[in-house]
Amino acid sequence: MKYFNIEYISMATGLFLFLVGLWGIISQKNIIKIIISFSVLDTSIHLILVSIGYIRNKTAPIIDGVVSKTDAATKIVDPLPQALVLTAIVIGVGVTALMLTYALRMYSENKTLEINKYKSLKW
Amino acid sequence: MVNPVYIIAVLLSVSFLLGLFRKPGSDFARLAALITLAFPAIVSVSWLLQFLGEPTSPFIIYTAGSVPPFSINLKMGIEEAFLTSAVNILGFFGFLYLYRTFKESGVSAVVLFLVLVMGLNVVIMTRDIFNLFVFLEITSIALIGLIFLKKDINAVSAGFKYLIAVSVISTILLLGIGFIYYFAGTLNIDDFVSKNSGAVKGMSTAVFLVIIAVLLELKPFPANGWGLDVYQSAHPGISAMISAGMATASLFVLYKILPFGAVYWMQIIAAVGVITFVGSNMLGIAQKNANRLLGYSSIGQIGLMVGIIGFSPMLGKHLWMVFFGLFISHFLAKAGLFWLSGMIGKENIKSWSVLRKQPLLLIAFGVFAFALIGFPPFPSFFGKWQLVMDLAAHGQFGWIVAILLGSMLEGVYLFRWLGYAIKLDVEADQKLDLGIEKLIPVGVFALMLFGASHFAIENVPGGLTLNLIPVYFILLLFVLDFLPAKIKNSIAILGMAYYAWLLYPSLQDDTLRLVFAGIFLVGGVLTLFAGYSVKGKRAGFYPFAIMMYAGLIGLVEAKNLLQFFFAWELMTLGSYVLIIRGKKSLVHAYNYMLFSLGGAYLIFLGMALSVAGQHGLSLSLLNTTHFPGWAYTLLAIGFLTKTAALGLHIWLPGAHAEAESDVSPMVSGILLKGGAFGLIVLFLAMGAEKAGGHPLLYALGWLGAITAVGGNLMAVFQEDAKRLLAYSSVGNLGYILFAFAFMTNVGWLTGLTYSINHFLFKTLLFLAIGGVVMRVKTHNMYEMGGLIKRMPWSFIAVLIGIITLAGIPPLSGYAGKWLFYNAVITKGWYFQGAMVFFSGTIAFLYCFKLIYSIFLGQEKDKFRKVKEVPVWYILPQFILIIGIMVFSARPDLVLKPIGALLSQAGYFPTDPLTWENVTASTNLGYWSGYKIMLVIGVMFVTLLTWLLVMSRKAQKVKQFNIVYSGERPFTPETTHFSHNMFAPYYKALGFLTIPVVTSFWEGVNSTAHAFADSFRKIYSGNGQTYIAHILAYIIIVYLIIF
Amino acid sequence: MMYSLIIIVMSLIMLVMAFMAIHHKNLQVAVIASGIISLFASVIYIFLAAPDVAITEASIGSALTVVIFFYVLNKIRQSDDTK
Amino acid sequence: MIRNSILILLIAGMAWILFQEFSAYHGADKLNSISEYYAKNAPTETGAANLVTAIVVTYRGFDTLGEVTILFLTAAIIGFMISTGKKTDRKPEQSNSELLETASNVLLPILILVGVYIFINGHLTPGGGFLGGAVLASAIILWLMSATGPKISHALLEVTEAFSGFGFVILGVLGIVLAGGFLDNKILHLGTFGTLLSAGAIPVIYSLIGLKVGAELSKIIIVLNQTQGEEK
Amino acid sequence: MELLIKIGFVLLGLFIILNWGLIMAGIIRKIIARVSMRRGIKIYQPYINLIKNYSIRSQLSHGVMFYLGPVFRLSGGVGIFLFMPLIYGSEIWNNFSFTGDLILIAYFMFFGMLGMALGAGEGGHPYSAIGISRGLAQFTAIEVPFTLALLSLAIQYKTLSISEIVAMQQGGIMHWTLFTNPVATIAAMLSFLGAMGHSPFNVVMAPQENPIGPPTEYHGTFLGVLQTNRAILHVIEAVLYMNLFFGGASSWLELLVKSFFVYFWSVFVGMVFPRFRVDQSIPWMLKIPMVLGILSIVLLIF
Repeated sequence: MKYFNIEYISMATGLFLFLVGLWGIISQKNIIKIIISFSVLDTSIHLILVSIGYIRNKTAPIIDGVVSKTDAATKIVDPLPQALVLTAIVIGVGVTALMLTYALRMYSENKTLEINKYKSLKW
Repeated sequence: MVNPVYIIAVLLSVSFLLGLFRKPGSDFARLAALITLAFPAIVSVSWLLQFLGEPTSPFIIYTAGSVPPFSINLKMGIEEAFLTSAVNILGFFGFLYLYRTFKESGVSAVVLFLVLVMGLNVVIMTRDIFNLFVFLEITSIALIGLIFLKKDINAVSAGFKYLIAVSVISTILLLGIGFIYYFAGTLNIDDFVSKNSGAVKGMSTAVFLVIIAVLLELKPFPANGWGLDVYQSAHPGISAMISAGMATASLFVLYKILPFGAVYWMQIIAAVGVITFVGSNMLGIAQKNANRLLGYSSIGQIGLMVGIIGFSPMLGKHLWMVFFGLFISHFLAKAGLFWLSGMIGKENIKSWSVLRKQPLLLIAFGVFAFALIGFPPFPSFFGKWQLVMDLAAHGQFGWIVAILLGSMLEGVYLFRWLGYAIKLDVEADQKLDLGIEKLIPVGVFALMLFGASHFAIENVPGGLTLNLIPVYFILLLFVLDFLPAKIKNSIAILGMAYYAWLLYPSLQDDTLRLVFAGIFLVGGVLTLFAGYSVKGKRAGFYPFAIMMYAGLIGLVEAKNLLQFFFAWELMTLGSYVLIIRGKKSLVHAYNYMLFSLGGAYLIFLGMALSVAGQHGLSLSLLNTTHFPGWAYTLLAIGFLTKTAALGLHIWLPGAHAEAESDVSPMVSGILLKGGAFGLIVLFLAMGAEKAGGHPLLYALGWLGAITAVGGNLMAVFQEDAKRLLAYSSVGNLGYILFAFAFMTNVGWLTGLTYSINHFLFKTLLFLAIGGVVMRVKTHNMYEMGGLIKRMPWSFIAVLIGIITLAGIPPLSGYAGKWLFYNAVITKGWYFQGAMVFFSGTIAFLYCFKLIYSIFLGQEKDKFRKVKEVPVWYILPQFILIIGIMVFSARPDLVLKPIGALLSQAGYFPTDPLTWENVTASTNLGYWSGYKIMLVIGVMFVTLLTWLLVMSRKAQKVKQFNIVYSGERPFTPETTHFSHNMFAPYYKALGFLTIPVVTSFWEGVNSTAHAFADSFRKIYSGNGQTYIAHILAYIIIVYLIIF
Repeated sequence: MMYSLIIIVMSLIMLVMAFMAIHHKNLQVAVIASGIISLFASVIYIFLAAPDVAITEASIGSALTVVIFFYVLNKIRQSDDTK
Repeated sequence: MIRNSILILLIAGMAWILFQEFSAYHGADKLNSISEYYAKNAPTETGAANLVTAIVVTYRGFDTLGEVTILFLTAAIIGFMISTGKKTDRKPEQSNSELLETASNVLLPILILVGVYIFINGHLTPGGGFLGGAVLASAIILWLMSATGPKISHALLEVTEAFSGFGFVILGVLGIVLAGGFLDNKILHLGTFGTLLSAGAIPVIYSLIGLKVGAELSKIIIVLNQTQGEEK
Repeated sequence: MELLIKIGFVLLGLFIILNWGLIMAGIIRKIIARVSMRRGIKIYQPYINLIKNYSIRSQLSHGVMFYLGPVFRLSGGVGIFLFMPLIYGSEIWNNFSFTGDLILIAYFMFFGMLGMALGAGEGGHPYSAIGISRGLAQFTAIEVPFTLALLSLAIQYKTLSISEIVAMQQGGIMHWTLFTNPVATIAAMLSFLGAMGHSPFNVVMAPQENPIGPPTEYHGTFLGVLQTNRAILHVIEAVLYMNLFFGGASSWLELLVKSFFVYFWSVFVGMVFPRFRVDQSIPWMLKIPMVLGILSIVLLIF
């Protein structure tokens, strides 16, 4: 039962969350809800990336008592995706904050959070 | 060389430090930023120069003291050097443009701008896909921040839509990158390509996600509403950065990651690009908002470049040349246009007429517009040329059609726009935002287009064969435009005369070409004489007049297809500007341009078909084309747009009639022969005599006959003198087409005689009538009358002109008629021949109307003081009259050598015209122009003497001394029978003049607009819908690929 | 095996929270739900041998994001009040 | 209804694409060549015990630079957008609970200390600059919430923000001058593996990253806190 | 010398034609009068008119073109005469037909019309212009069947030279185009009706509505010139048709007789039919005669 391994489960969860996030973005009318959906989407990507880097039954990529410099290659999980995720998390937070600021700004102009009220530009 | 990483380091550290200068006022910060931005530009340009100087291997920038697959590396090769140069120059001038805006916005925006430029540099240089992701995010976010430079709600909401869309796209990109890493075990682009692990299951989907994300960043049609909104609402200076800068980087990203995908994906990418190009331009035609329209155009152009990247396997080593040509034109022109838009400040494209307050800006607008469409000498012309040629070589004709269709649609709105700018009234309250910091970028970019042209010419295959002397002469005239008109006129005339002298030896033996060269150059000089009567500067006239003539003469000189098409487009461009100078020419010049553009693209397509499967560019490739049917038909229709065959003629009457007095003869008497010469080239290519039975020729023969009747019939019912002459030109070009379609020796002689005649008399008539119109300030013939007393010289000119036109012996018009009959009977095209004859008699009607209504009949009170037209109009007229006389008396001087050429060069050896002294004869009949002239002359003089003797005491009487039922007529107006002169004729045959053709084209026009208008509703303005579009786009492309 | 079960449970909770985040009418609740997703994700990261990611996600992805959300929601409510 | 079904169709389509990936996914049993290289050589090359840190700060330090720039941008944009409104220095009217005030007074120094500790030790233990920065930012939040104590100095924040970023870039450039390339950490001696003062420039860089992240996040929060959501 | 002799004979021929034209006009008008139960004019009345007009002293001119109009007109008539071979087989009576062929004559007809139109136009009288516009309009339609017939002839005889066309019709009445190509002949003769300007195609002159058109503005010598031309032109056009369709003439007598009958045909029809308006005559010409003309070509091709 290979799908019972943790990396499969987390991968599947990530992909599901991805879809749920997308669904939220395209179905919710409220701008804040859209942003929340985006943050779900963001989290899901992190989860997927970490799952990608996971190697069965290996430990964290830190040289310490458990893992020595010499046998690191056989004992640790892939550190690279984790590095990517670190970067992605911070980017995600920046983008989310930016979206929220935009939402705030839009709200202060038009007093509504309905995205389909912002259609003065079209065609 | 400076390590390119310093570009990043300097930009970043300055932007970090600028945060400190928030309080003391931002002047220092702005200045520092501007100076800082010069640094990357200098660095990357110096790299570019080095790579151009000697091809060396790319410079790799390693980071972290490690080597590529493990650490991030950047690359500076020639491509990167070029693109970063572009981006950094754009950055510098873009910043300069926004210099004042930044004062109001504060330091934050300055910082954002610096980071944006930095990000673009890294995106171009990096070789690591995750790094790519990070810096794409940086550029997107910086742009989104900069959108806020305009603080209205539209900008904010557009920014939000953009932000959401970009975030979703980059999430998908990140997903793809993650899986690529999983399957390939690397993030390095070069490493990935060398590992060649595309076959792994799941890999292709991962790669798909990455590529589709990058494609979506490039805003493919129709999943691009978010991009359009930003183009529309952002500060134009920022839109310029998006359109030019961001697109540059994204395009290069696409190019970098392209090797990831399977080869057949190229087709998909090409399709994505071309569909974007066509679709976006299609929707653009219904758009009136300048910035949004520029957005449509940008997206379209970027789509085309995506297409080029998709076509890269077919382009081979030409890829960079093609890309360069189209890219640099888009880059410079679009940035320039957005900047101009910012200076105008109003949204409707009609407001651009304010540019007329600053002629230099108007020129810049023209340069940008022409560069976008792809007119020579701009690089896009060569890019498009080579693209089409290479596609043709691979048999991709569907794509060529699509690309040309897209270009055509782009022309539809760009020329409407340009026309508005040139012609519409300036709104009273409108101001131009002129700051030196705004003018410099626009000017520099316009000039750089010319530099880029130079580069493109050097690199396109066959480009070095182009004769650029006329182009330099045109540029010289641009520079000298500040001089008074008279001096420029002399320069132009001398230039043309000198060129004619230079050219003559090379054409001496080829009489066929010599005739046309003569028409173009001699005619050019003669028509320019009229220009001496213009006072003032006549700004912008001479460069374009010379451009038109340069194009025409280029046609004659052309030895290969590129030269021919180059000349053709040059001619179109010049004549368009000449035509639009007329007071009411807005819509006519627009029609002219659209038909010309359509025609040019058909020619282009025809040429592409001709060279397909063959090598080189020589004109003789037309002879051996593998697709004769299509190629010839397309070329023929293309040339027919210029000769205004019925169905394609609707641009002509207005364009010729509303042009300035001395422009009408240029565009009518001379320009139309360009199309005729094109037909000659085509027909010669069709293999001369053996093609005589070609169904195309048969069709063209009928078309010529119908055009002759239609054009002349329309002319009969005109009240506008110049319009009458214009329709007459339609008819006459019908004759010419008909005659050339014979493909027999005598037929061609007929065609050439008609061509020469039409040149002589139509130039003469338009000069004369133009002069009259200039004096009386109306085109309506019924308002004139009796002007023979005021303008006797003009009257004589018109009289000679119409005698020639009507083909009455002894003048040379008859030569054409006689040859024509012989040709018709030999060929056996009796019914068409009868139609053409019928049209000849109709011509008589309007000839009479023309001369009677203007010069005879009752003189009007208001014109009793008008003077004869200026001597500079009379002079060329009488030179032309001398020409007519000489040609009438001694047609053998011209026709004999041509006939000899036609039969000896192997074109049409059978049934030639035989000459015995001055008498020509065929199997059917004979004709001696010289003797006829002599007989008639002697007889006329004798009879005149007889009458003079008999009525020597004739008494001159006053105007109203006529037998008028015993009364004196009230006013000349009521006594001058002129308006609706041929009413009974209209009753009888007017049904033939119902403007079905005009209605047809209007129908086409309104259908296209209606389609565009309804289809663009998909851009609902709802950001969420745009996301749905993006997802749908991903899914659809996925389903197509897999 | 034990880990797998725990992760499955957490995954299910995350999915429920995701639906809640998207469909719950109260924005505060939705924000908190999204924060919980991040938090649970960071727990999963621990299982996936990614402690660096886990603590960063917990602090930044979860806590800080939620705080920012609340600030903004607060602002929006305030500007409603002042109207 | 039609709209919803179209949207569901879209999600189904995306699900199909994602399923392709999932079905190709099979976990991993061993490191791939690149990560194997990291596992074998990174500790010696960089001197960092935490391989993630080694990658984040050196091998992919350029990414991190970009990421820091994104935060910087975000903060700048938020400042740019919000500050354009009318600034009303709103005094927080609501009185905070005693508990919060006390807690913040106690916690604040501790939080700052913890944050600094985390990013200084980034090359040895999990955490590092991002976490440290976040902790610093949370200290700021706490400070704001308690509304007592000295006002946060904008100047200090800005100087920190500017010079931490600038320092990062300068260290990177020093890498070109003194060592093997941009952002090379070997500009400083690698030191003894596993100790605080080891791994070359990594602790310095990570500290700068931490300061930068902390400053930016704080700035975002301060800006959001300071202004009325209302303009015009 | 040779040329002088030639010119002498040409002038002689012109004199004959002119006289025949005047006499024929008298005869025809007499016939018309008798048919309509009037006494009519004297047969030599045209001579009287001509002499009277030439000798009238008062001469009014509206300008140069007005003055030149009659010259053009007469040149047109005389020119056609000059380019027309008169008698088959005679070098002498071939005039200057060696300079051009049938096409020349067909187009030279415009010369006189144009001059007349311009001269009358400068007169400034609106009715002149009306008449001219009608005349020109009608003329375009009249030319259509004629041209088709000409083409038919050219196909049939493979030449455009009038002399050769006449030559090919020699050898008996059955060789005439009238019999070898009857359809073309009918088409051309219908067109001839229009060319002669008799009813039903005489709205151009329109004696009733336009009593004061060009003939009134032009008076005295001018009118004399015009009348001279009219006399010449009528005969010479009849001669053209005779040459093309009725076997030409091998002697002056034959020429006079044949031209009379050809001309009489138009008078005869004019007696019988009422007048067309211009907008009626044009469609009429473009119906039956044109169809006949096309038919004549079709019959020859297939």
